[in-house]
Amino acid sequence: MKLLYFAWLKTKTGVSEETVSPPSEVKTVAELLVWLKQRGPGYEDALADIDALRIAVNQEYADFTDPVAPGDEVALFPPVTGG
Amino acid sequence: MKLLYFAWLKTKTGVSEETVSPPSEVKTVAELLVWLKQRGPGYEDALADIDALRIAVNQEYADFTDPVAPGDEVALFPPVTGG
Amino acid sequence: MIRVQREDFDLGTELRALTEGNHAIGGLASFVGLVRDMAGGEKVGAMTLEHYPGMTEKMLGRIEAEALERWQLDASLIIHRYGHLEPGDQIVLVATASPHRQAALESCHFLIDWLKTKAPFWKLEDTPDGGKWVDARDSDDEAAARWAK
Amino acid sequence: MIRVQREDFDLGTELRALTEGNHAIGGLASFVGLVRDMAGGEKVGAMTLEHYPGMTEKMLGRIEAEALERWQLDASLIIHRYGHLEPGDQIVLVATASPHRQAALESCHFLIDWLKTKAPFWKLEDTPDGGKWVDARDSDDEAAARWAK
Repeated sequence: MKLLYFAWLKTKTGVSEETVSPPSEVKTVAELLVWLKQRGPGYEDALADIDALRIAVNQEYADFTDPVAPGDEVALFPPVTGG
Repeated sequence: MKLLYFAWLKTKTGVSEETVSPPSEVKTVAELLVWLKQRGPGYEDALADIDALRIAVNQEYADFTDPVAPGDEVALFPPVTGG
Repeated sequence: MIRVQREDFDLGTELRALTEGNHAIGGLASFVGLVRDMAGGEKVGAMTLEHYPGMTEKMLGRIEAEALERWQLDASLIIHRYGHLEPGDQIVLVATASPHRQAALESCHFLIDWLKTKAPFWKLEDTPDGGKWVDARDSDDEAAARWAK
Repeated sequence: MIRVQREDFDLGTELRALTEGNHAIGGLASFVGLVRDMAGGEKVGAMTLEHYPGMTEKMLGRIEAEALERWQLDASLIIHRYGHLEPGDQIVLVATASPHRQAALESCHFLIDWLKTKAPFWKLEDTPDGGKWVDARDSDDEAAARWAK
Protein backbone atom coordinates (compact mmCIF):
# COMPACT_ATOMS: atom_id res chain seq x y z
CA MET A 1 0.00 0.00 0.00
CA LYS A 2 1.36 3.37 -1.06
CA LEU A 3 0.87 6.27 1.36
CA LEU A 4 1.16 9.93 0.44
CA TYR A 5 1.27 12.87 2.87
CA PHE A 6 0.65 16.49 1.93
CA ALA A 7 1.02 19.91 3.58
CA TRP A 8 1.40 19.75 7.38
CA LEU A 9 0.75 15.99 7.37
CA LYS A 10 4.03 15.71 5.49
CA THR A 11 5.77 18.16 7.82
CA LYS A 12 4.64 16.34 10.96
CA THR A 13 5.30 12.78 9.80
CA GLY A 14 8.50 13.83 8.08
CA VAL A 15 7.50 11.63 5.15
CA SER A 16 6.01 12.58 1.78
CA GLU A 17 5.62 9.08 0.42
CA GLU A 18 6.11 5.55 1.73
CA THR A 19 5.12 1.97 1.01
CA VAL A 20 3.65 0.09 3.95
CA SER A 21 2.22 -3.36 4.63
CA PRO A 22 -0.35 -3.01 7.41
CA PRO A 23 -1.63 -6.25 9.02
CA SER A 24 -4.53 -7.94 7.28
CA GLU A 25 -6.98 -6.78 10.00
CA VAL A 26 -6.64 -3.24 8.58
CA LYS A 27 -9.58 -3.14 6.19
CA THR A 28 -10.90 0.46 6.42
CA VAL A 29 -9.53 3.98 6.35
CA ALA A 30 -10.27 4.31 10.07
CA GLU A 31 -8.36 1.12 10.88
CA LEU A 32 -5.45 2.29 8.76
CA LEU A 33 -5.29 5.57 10.68
CA VAL A 34 -5.29 3.77 14.05
CA TRP A 35 -2.46 1.53 12.85
CA LEU A 36 -0.47 4.47 11.44
CA LYS A 37 -0.78 6.42 14.68
CA GLN A 38 1.20 3.79 16.56
CA ARG A 39 4.18 3.96 14.24
CA GLY A 40 5.88 6.81 16.08
CA PRO A 41 5.48 10.24 17.72
CA GLY A 42 5.46 12.07 14.34
CA TYR A 43 2.52 9.99 13.18
CA GLU A 44 0.76 10.35 16.51
CA ASP A 45 1.10 14.13 16.31
CA ALA A 46 0.04 14.28 12.66
CA LEU A 47 -3.03 12.11 13.20
CA ALA A 48 -4.03 13.51 16.62
CA ASP A 49 -7.08 15.37 15.29
CA ILE A 50 -8.89 12.99 12.96
CA ASP A 51 -11.47 15.65 12.01
CA ALA A 52 -8.71 17.81 10.56
CA LEU A 53 -7.81 15.09 8.05
CA ARG A 54 -8.98 14.44 4.52
CA ILE A 55 -8.34 11.05 2.94
CA ALA A 56 -8.17 10.00 -0.69
CA VAL A 57 -8.07 6.36 -1.75
CA ASN A 58 -6.81 5.90 -5.30
CA GLN A 59 -7.19 9.64 -5.84
CA GLU A 60 -10.85 9.72 -4.79
CA TYR A 61 -12.08 11.35 -1.59
CA ALA A 62 -12.89 8.63 0.95
CA ASP A 63 -14.77 8.36 4.24
CA PHE A 64 -13.33 6.74 7.37
CA THR A 65 -15.55 3.72 6.78
CA ASP A 66 -14.40 3.17 3.20
CA PRO A 67 -12.28 0.05 2.51
CA VAL A 68 -8.54 0.01 1.89
CA ALA A 69 -6.64 -2.84 0.22
CA PRO A 70 -2.93 -3.72 -0.16
CA GLY A 71 -2.58 -2.31 -3.70
CA ASP A 72 -4.23 1.04 -2.91
CA GLU A 73 -2.74 4.53 -3.04
CA VAL A 74 -3.90 6.29 0.11
CA ALA A 75 -3.29 10.03 0.57
CA LEU A 76 -3.59 11.96 3.85
CA PHE A 77 -3.91 15.71 3.82
CA PRO A 78 -5.59 18.69 5.50
CA PRO A 79 -8.61 20.45 3.96
CA VAL A 80 -7.52 21.97 0.66
CA THR A 81 -6.58 25.66 0.31
CA GLY A 82 -5.96 26.26 -3.38
CA GLY A 83 -7.65 28.63 -5.81
CA MET B 1 -38.21 71.95 -24.23
CA LYS B 2 -35.83 69.61 -26.00
CA LEU B 3 -37.19 66.19 -27.00
CA LEU B 4 -35.06 63.17 -27.93
CA TYR B 5 -36.31 59.93 -29.50
CA PHE B 6 -34.35 56.66 -29.58
CA ALA B 7 -34.67 53.25 -31.26
CA TRP B 8 -38.14 52.60 -32.72
CA LEU B 9 -39.49 55.80 -31.16
CA LYS B 10 -37.19 57.62 -33.56
CA THR B 11 -38.16 55.37 -36.49
CA LYS B 12 -41.88 55.87 -35.91
CA THR B 13 -41.85 59.62 -35.26
CA GLY B 14 -39.24 60.16 -37.96
CA VAL B 15 -37.50 62.56 -35.58
CA SER B 16 -34.41 62.05 -33.45
CA GLU B 17 -34.38 65.45 -31.78
CA GLU B 18 -36.65 68.50 -31.76
CA THR B 19 -37.39 71.58 -29.71
CA VAL B 20 -41.03 72.08 -28.78
CA SER B 21 -43.10 74.58 -26.79
CA PRO B 22 -46.05 72.71 -25.33
CA PRO B 23 -48.88 74.80 -23.84
CA SER B 24 -48.46 75.79 -20.22
CA GLU B 25 -51.08 73.22 -19.07
CA VAL B 26 -48.52 70.49 -19.86
CA LYS B 27 -46.93 70.05 -16.46
CA THR B 28 -46.21 66.28 -16.23
CA VAL B 29 -44.69 63.54 -18.36
CA ALA B 30 -48.18 62.07 -18.90
CA GLU B 31 -49.55 65.41 -20.07
CA LEU B 32 -46.62 65.85 -22.41
CA LEU B 33 -47.27 62.43 -23.97
CA VAL B 34 -50.96 63.23 -24.52
CA TRP B 35 -50.03 66.49 -26.20
CA LEU B 36 -47.33 64.83 -28.34
CA LYS B 37 -49.72 62.13 -29.51
CA GLN B 38 -51.92 64.73 -31.22
CA ARG B 39 -49.09 66.13 -33.31
CA GLY B 40 -49.48 63.62 -36.17
CA PRO B 41 -49.94 59.98 -37.14
CA GLY B 42 -46.24 59.15 -36.58
CA TYR B 43 -46.49 60.37 -32.99
CA GLU B 44 -49.80 58.63 -32.48
CA ASP B 45 -48.28 55.36 -33.69
CA ALA B 46 -45.09 55.77 -31.65
CA LEU B 47 -46.95 56.60 -28.44
CA ALA B 48 -49.82 54.13 -28.90
CA ASP B 49 -48.64 51.77 -26.18
CA ILE B 50 -47.66 53.91 -23.21
CA ASP B 51 -46.45 50.89 -21.21
CA ALA B 52 -43.80 50.19 -23.87
CA LEU B 53 -42.21 53.60 -23.28
CA ARG B 54 -39.46 54.70 -20.99
CA ILE B 55 -38.98 58.37 -20.23
CA ALA B 56 -35.96 60.31 -19.02
CA VAL B 57 -36.17 63.92 -17.87
CA ASN B 58 -32.81 65.65 -17.85
CA GLN B 59 -31.14 62.26 -18.28
CA GLU B 60 -32.86 60.71 -15.26
CA TYR B 61 -35.52 58.00 -15.51
CA ALA B 62 -38.91 59.59 -14.84
CA ASP B 63 -42.42 58.37 -14.04
CA PHE B 64 -45.52 59.54 -15.89
CA THR B 65 -46.46 61.69 -12.90
CA ASP B 66 -43.09 63.48 -12.75
CA PRO B 67 -43.07 67.18 -13.70
CA VAL B 68 -41.70 68.62 -16.94
CA ALA B 69 -40.72 72.25 -17.46
CA PRO B 70 -39.88 74.39 -20.53
CA GLY B 71 -36.09 74.11 -20.13
CA ASP B 72 -36.05 70.32 -19.72
CA GLU B 73 -34.45 67.68 -21.92
CA VAL B 74 -37.02 64.87 -22.25
CA ALA B 75 -36.08 61.59 -23.90
CA LEU B 76 -38.51 58.90 -25.10
CA PHE B 77 -37.30 55.39 -25.76
CA PRO B 78 -38.21 51.69 -25.47
CA PRO B 79 -36.84 49.49 -22.66
CA VAL B 80 -33.06 49.30 -23.05
CA THR B 81 -31.33 46.35 -24.73
CA GLY B 82 -27.59 46.94 -24.34
CA GLY B 83 -24.99 44.83 -22.69
CA MET C 1 -13.88 53.55 -14.42
CA ILE C 2 -16.41 54.06 -17.22
CA ARG C 3 -15.78 54.14 -20.95
CA VAL C 4 -18.32 54.45 -23.76
CA GLN C 5 -16.63 54.07 -27.11
CA ARG C 6 -17.01 53.05 -30.74
CA GLU C 7 -13.61 51.28 -30.86
CA ASP C 8 -12.88 47.73 -29.79
CA PHE C 9 -10.82 47.08 -26.63
CA ASP C 10 -8.10 44.58 -25.78
CA LEU C 11 -9.40 42.37 -23.00
CA GLY C 12 -6.00 41.29 -21.70
CA THR C 13 -4.68 44.84 -21.55
CA GLU C 14 -7.77 46.12 -19.76
CA LEU C 15 -7.79 43.37 -17.15
CA ARG C 16 -4.05 43.57 -16.50
CA ALA C 17 -4.31 47.33 -15.91
CA LEU C 18 -6.99 46.75 -13.25
CA THR C 19 -4.79 44.73 -10.91
CA GLU C 20 -1.30 45.90 -11.81
CA GLY C 21 0.73 47.01 -8.83
CA ASN C 22 -2.02 46.37 -6.28
CA HIS C 23 -1.05 43.31 -4.26
CA ALA C 24 -4.05 43.63 -1.96
CA ILE C 25 -6.22 42.18 -4.75
CA GLY C 26 -7.07 38.51 -4.36
CA GLY C 27 -9.69 38.14 -7.07
CA LEU C 28 -10.50 39.63 -10.45
CA ALA C 29 -13.86 38.82 -12.01
CA SER C 30 -14.90 39.84 -15.49
CA PHE C 31 -17.69 39.45 -17.99
CA VAL C 32 -17.55 40.14 -21.72
CA GLY C 33 -20.70 40.35 -23.82
CA LEU C 34 -20.26 39.38 -27.46
CA VAL C 35 -22.40 39.73 -30.59
CA ARG C 36 -24.07 36.40 -31.36
CA ASP C 37 -24.89 35.37 -34.91
CA MET C 38 -28.23 33.96 -33.74
CA ALA C 39 -31.05 35.72 -31.90
CA GLY C 40 -34.33 34.03 -31.13
CA GLY C 41 -33.62 31.37 -33.74
CA GLU C 42 -32.99 33.96 -36.44
CA LYS C 43 -29.67 34.45 -38.21
CA VAL C 44 -28.15 37.86 -37.48
CA GLY C 45 -25.53 39.41 -39.74
CA ALA C 46 -24.49 42.46 -37.80
CA MET C 47 -26.00 45.07 -35.54
CA THR C 48 -25.92 48.72 -34.71
CA LEU C 49 -25.86 49.73 -31.10
CA GLU C 50 -27.49 53.10 -30.47
CA HIS C 51 -27.12 54.94 -27.19
CA TYR C 52 -28.03 58.17 -25.42
CA PRO C 53 -24.79 60.15 -25.09
CA GLY C 54 -24.60 61.86 -21.72
CA MET C 55 -27.24 59.77 -20.00
CA THR C 56 -25.27 56.61 -20.78
CA GLU C 57 -22.19 57.83 -18.94
CA LYS C 58 -24.34 59.11 -16.09
CA MET C 59 -26.15 55.78 -15.64
CA LEU C 60 -23.01 53.65 -15.95
CA GLY C 61 -21.27 55.85 -13.41
CA ARG C 62 -24.18 55.44 -11.04
CA ILE C 63 -24.25 51.66 -11.46
CA GLU C 64 -20.53 51.52 -10.75
CA ALA C 65 -20.94 53.76 -7.70
CA GLU C 66 -23.65 51.42 -6.38
CA ALA C 67 -21.28 48.43 -6.72
CA LEU C 68 -18.51 50.32 -4.93
CA GLU C 69 -20.92 51.07 -2.10
CA ARG C 70 -22.14 47.48 -1.76
CA TRP C 71 -18.82 45.62 -2.04
CA GLN C 72 -15.23 46.20 -0.97
CA LEU C 73 -13.58 46.73 -4.36
CA ASP C 74 -10.09 47.82 -5.30
CA ALA C 75 -10.93 48.47 -8.91
CA SER C 76 -13.84 48.34 -11.32
CA LEU C 77 -14.25 48.92 -15.02
CA ILE C 78 -17.18 49.18 -17.42
CA ILE C 79 -16.51 49.54 -21.15
CA HIS C 80 -19.51 49.65 -23.45
CA ARG C 81 -19.27 50.03 -27.21
CA TYR C 82 -21.76 51.57 -29.63
CA GLY C 83 -22.06 51.76 -33.41
CA HIS C 84 -21.68 48.99 -35.97
CA LEU C 85 -20.81 45.53 -34.59
CA GLU C 86 -20.28 42.19 -36.31
CA PRO C 87 -20.91 38.67 -34.91
CA GLY C 88 -18.09 37.75 -32.54
CA ASP C 89 -17.35 41.39 -31.71
CA GLN C 90 -17.03 42.45 -28.09
CA ILE C 91 -19.91 44.68 -26.93
CA VAL C 92 -19.30 45.20 -23.25
CA LEU C 93 -16.76 44.47 -20.53
CA VAL C 94 -17.41 44.65 -16.81
CA ALA C 95 -14.66 43.76 -14.39
CA THR C 96 -14.15 44.07 -10.65
CA ALA C 97 -11.18 43.41 -8.41
CA SER C 98 -11.32 42.85 -4.67
CA PRO C 99 -9.34 41.36 -1.81
CA HIS C 100 -12.11 38.75 -1.65
CA ARG C 101 -13.37 36.31 -4.28
CA GLN C 102 -17.08 36.56 -3.50
CA ALA C 103 -17.03 40.36 -3.60
CA ALA C 104 -15.41 40.34 -7.04
CA LEU C 105 -17.74 37.67 -8.45
CA GLU C 106 -20.95 39.12 -7.03
CA SER C 107 -20.23 42.72 -7.96
CA CYS C 108 -19.29 41.71 -11.52
CA HIS C 109 -22.57 39.84 -11.85
CA PHE C 110 -24.44 42.79 -10.35
CA LEU C 111 -22.85 45.30 -12.73
CA ILE C 112 -23.84 43.47 -15.90
CA ASP C 113 -27.35 42.66 -14.61
CA TRP C 114 -28.05 46.27 -13.71
CA LEU C 115 -26.43 47.62 -16.84
CA LYS C 116 -28.70 45.41 -18.95
CA THR C 117 -31.85 47.08 -17.64
CA LYS C 118 -30.65 50.61 -16.85
CA ALA C 119 -28.02 51.75 -19.37
CA PRO C 120 -29.65 53.49 -22.37
CA PHE C 121 -28.49 51.32 -25.27
CA TRP C 122 -30.63 49.83 -28.03
CA LYS C 123 -29.72 47.06 -30.44
CA LEU C 124 -30.77 47.23 -34.09
CA GLU C 125 -30.12 43.84 -35.67
CA ASP C 126 -29.54 43.29 -39.38
CA THR C 127 -31.71 40.30 -40.30
CA PRO C 128 -32.63 38.86 -43.72
CA ASP C 129 -35.88 40.87 -43.35
CA GLY C 130 -34.07 44.14 -42.64
CA GLY C 131 -33.24 46.10 -39.49
CA LYS C 132 -35.04 44.90 -36.38
CA TRP C 133 -35.03 46.62 -33.00
CA VAL C 134 -34.32 44.02 -30.34
CA ASP C 135 -37.04 43.59 -27.70
CA ALA C 136 -36.15 43.84 -24.03
CA ARG C 137 -36.43 40.53 -22.21
CA ASP C 138 -38.32 39.79 -19.01
CA SER C 139 -35.44 37.57 -17.90
CA ASP C 140 -33.21 40.66 -17.79
CA ASP C 141 -35.68 42.45 -15.52
CA GLU C 142 -35.80 39.40 -13.27
CA ALA C 143 -32.01 39.20 -13.15
CA ALA C 144 -31.77 42.85 -12.17
CA ALA C 145 -34.52 42.47 -9.56
CA ARG C 146 -32.44 39.87 -7.71
CA TRP C 147 -30.11 42.68 -6.67
CA ALA C 148 -32.81 44.88 -5.15
CA LYS C 149 -31.88 45.75 -1.60
CA MET D 1 -10.03 22.28 -20.66
CA ILE D 2 -7.83 21.70 -17.62
CA ARG D 3 -4.23 22.77 -17.11
CA VAL D 4 -2.08 22.35 -14.02
CA GLN D 5 1.22 24.12 -14.47
CA ARG D 6 4.14 25.84 -12.78
CA GLU D 7 4.38 28.60 -15.42
CA ASP D 8 2.37 31.80 -15.53
CA PHE D 9 -0.32 32.27 -18.18
CA ASP D 10 -1.36 35.22 -20.31
CA LEU D 11 -4.93 36.10 -19.38
CA GLY D 12 -5.77 37.89 -22.62
CA THR D 13 -4.46 35.06 -24.78
CA GLU D 14 -6.34 32.40 -22.82
CA LEU D 15 -9.65 34.26 -22.88
CA ARG D 16 -9.41 35.14 -26.56
CA ALA D 17 -8.75 31.49 -27.45
CA LEU D 18 -11.95 30.46 -25.64
CA THR D 19 -14.32 32.45 -27.83
CA GLU D 20 -12.38 32.77 -31.08
CA GLY D 21 -14.32 31.64 -34.14
CA ASN D 22 -17.45 30.70 -32.20
CA HIS D 23 -20.12 33.29 -32.93
CA ALA D 24 -22.75 31.42 -30.94
CA ILE D 25 -21.12 32.72 -27.75
CA GLY D 26 -22.88 35.67 -26.15
CA GLY D 27 -21.05 35.84 -22.82
CA LEU D 28 -17.62 35.07 -21.44
CA ALA D 29 -17.15 35.08 -17.67
CA SER D 30 -13.83 34.69 -15.93
CA PHE D 31 -12.24 34.74 -12.52
CA VAL D 32 -8.55 35.11 -11.71
CA GLY D 33 -7.20 34.40 -8.23
CA LEU D 34 -4.09 36.38 -7.30
CA VAL D 35 -1.55 36.13 -4.48
CA ARG D 36 -2.30 38.78 -1.87
CA ASP D 37 0.45 40.36 0.19
CA MET D 38 -1.77 40.24 3.26
CA ALA D 39 -3.46 37.25 4.86
CA GLY D 40 -5.40 37.52 8.09
CA GLY D 41 -3.72 40.81 8.89
CA GLU D 42 -0.26 39.33 8.46
CA LYS D 43 2.22 40.44 5.80
CA VAL D 44 2.99 37.64 3.34
CA GLY D 45 6.12 37.66 1.22
CA ALA D 46 5.56 34.75 -1.10
CA MET D 47 4.03 31.31 -1.03
CA THR D 48 4.50 27.81 -2.28
CA LEU D 49 1.52 25.99 -3.68
CA GLU D 50 1.73 22.24 -3.20
CA HIS D 51 -0.60 19.86 -5.01
CA TYR D 52 -1.34 16.18 -5.51
CA PRO D 53 -0.32 15.36 -9.10
CA GLY D 54 -2.81 13.04 -10.71
CA MET D 55 -5.64 13.61 -8.28
CA THR D 56 -5.56 17.35 -9.05
CA GLU D 57 -6.21 16.81 -12.75
CA LYS D 58 -8.84 14.21 -11.95
CA MET D 59 -10.75 16.50 -9.58
CA LEU D 60 -10.51 19.56 -11.83
CA GLY D 61 -11.77 17.47 -14.75
CA ARG D 62 -14.67 16.31 -12.68
CA ILE D 63 -15.56 19.81 -11.53
CA GLU D 64 -15.49 21.01 -15.14
CA ALA D 65 -17.64 18.05 -16.24
CA GLU D 66 -20.18 18.95 -13.55
CA ALA D 67 -20.38 22.53 -14.88
CA LEU D 68 -20.83 21.29 -18.44
CA GLU D 69 -23.68 19.11 -17.25
CA ARG D 70 -25.44 21.86 -15.32
CA TRP D 71 -25.09 24.72 -17.81
CA GLN D 72 -25.13 25.12 -21.58
CA LEU D 73 -21.51 26.04 -22.23
CA ASP D 74 -19.54 26.44 -25.45
CA ALA D 75 -16.17 26.49 -23.74
CA SER D 76 -14.62 26.25 -20.31
CA LEU D 77 -11.11 26.52 -18.96
CA ILE D 78 -9.42 25.93 -15.62
CA ILE D 79 -5.74 26.76 -15.23
CA HIS D 80 -4.21 26.24 -11.80
CA ARG D 81 -0.58 26.94 -11.00
CA TYR D 82 1.64 25.33 -8.36
CA GLY D 83 5.11 26.00 -6.99
CA HIS D 84 6.63 29.30 -5.87
CA LEU D 85 4.40 32.37 -6.22
CA GLU D 86 4.97 36.03 -5.34
CA PRO D 87 2.39 38.66 -4.29
CA GLY D 88 0.49 39.84 -7.36
CA ASP D 89 1.09 36.56 -9.21
CA GLN D 90 -1.82 34.80 -10.87
CA ILE D 91 -2.73 31.52 -9.13
CA VAL D 92 -5.82 30.31 -10.93
CA LEU D 93 -8.04 31.13 -13.88
CA VAL D 94 -11.53 29.80 -14.44
CA ALA D 95 -13.48 30.90 -17.49
CA THR D 96 -16.71 29.86 -19.15
CA ALA D 97 -18.38 30.88 -22.40
CA SER D 98 -22.04 30.39 -23.24
CA PRO D 99 -24.75 31.69 -25.54
CA HIS D 100 -26.34 33.11 -22.38
CA ARG D 101 -24.99 35.56 -19.84
CA GLN D 102 -26.41 33.92 -16.71
CA ALA D 103 -25.04 30.50 -17.68
CA ALA D 104 -21.55 31.92 -18.14
CA LEU D 105 -21.63 33.93 -14.89
CA GLU D 106 -23.11 31.20 -12.73
CA SER D 107 -20.91 28.39 -14.03
CA CYS D 108 -17.78 30.51 -13.57
CA HIS D 109 -18.79 31.22 -9.98
CA PHE D 110 -19.56 27.54 -9.45
CA LEU D 111 -16.21 26.38 -10.84
CA ILE D 112 -14.13 28.53 -8.51
CA ASP D 113 -16.31 27.78 -5.47
CA TRP D 114 -16.07 24.01 -6.01
CA LEU D 115 -12.40 24.14 -6.90
CA LYS D 116 -11.70 25.93 -3.61
CA THR D 117 -12.99 23.02 -1.53
CA LYS D 118 -12.27 20.02 -3.78
CA ALA D 119 -9.04 20.48 -5.73
CA PRO D 120 -6.04 19.14 -3.76
CA PHE D 121 -3.84 22.23 -3.41
CA TRP D 122 -2.27 23.57 -0.22
CA LYS D 123 -0.77 27.00 0.36
CA LEU D 124 2.41 27.42 2.38
CA GLU D 125 2.90 31.11 3.11
CA ASP D 126 6.24 32.72 3.83
CA THR D 127 5.67 34.94 6.85
CA PRO D 128 8.14 36.82 9.07
CA ASP D 129 7.78 33.82 11.45
CA GLY D 130 8.60 31.26 8.76
CA GLY D 131 6.50 28.98 6.57
CA LYS D 132 2.87 28.69 7.59
CA TRP D 133 0.32 26.28 6.11
CA VAL D 134 -2.83 28.21 5.33
CA ASP D 135 -5.96 27.03 7.14
CA ALA D 136 -9.08 26.16 5.16
CA ARG D 137 -11.92 28.61 5.70
CA ASP D 138 -15.50 27.86 6.68
CA SER D 139 -16.63 30.55 4.25
CA ASP D 140 -15.28 28.46 1.39
CA ASP D 141 -17.29 25.44 2.53
CA GLU D 142 -20.39 27.60 2.74
CA ALA D 143 -19.78 29.01 -0.74
CA ALA D 144 -19.43 25.51 -2.18
CA ALA D 145 -22.53 24.31 -0.33
CA ARG D 146 -24.65 26.90 -2.15
CA TRP D 147 -24.17 24.84 -5.30
CA ALA D 148 -25.42 21.56 -3.82
CA LYS D 149 -28.19 20.17 -5.96
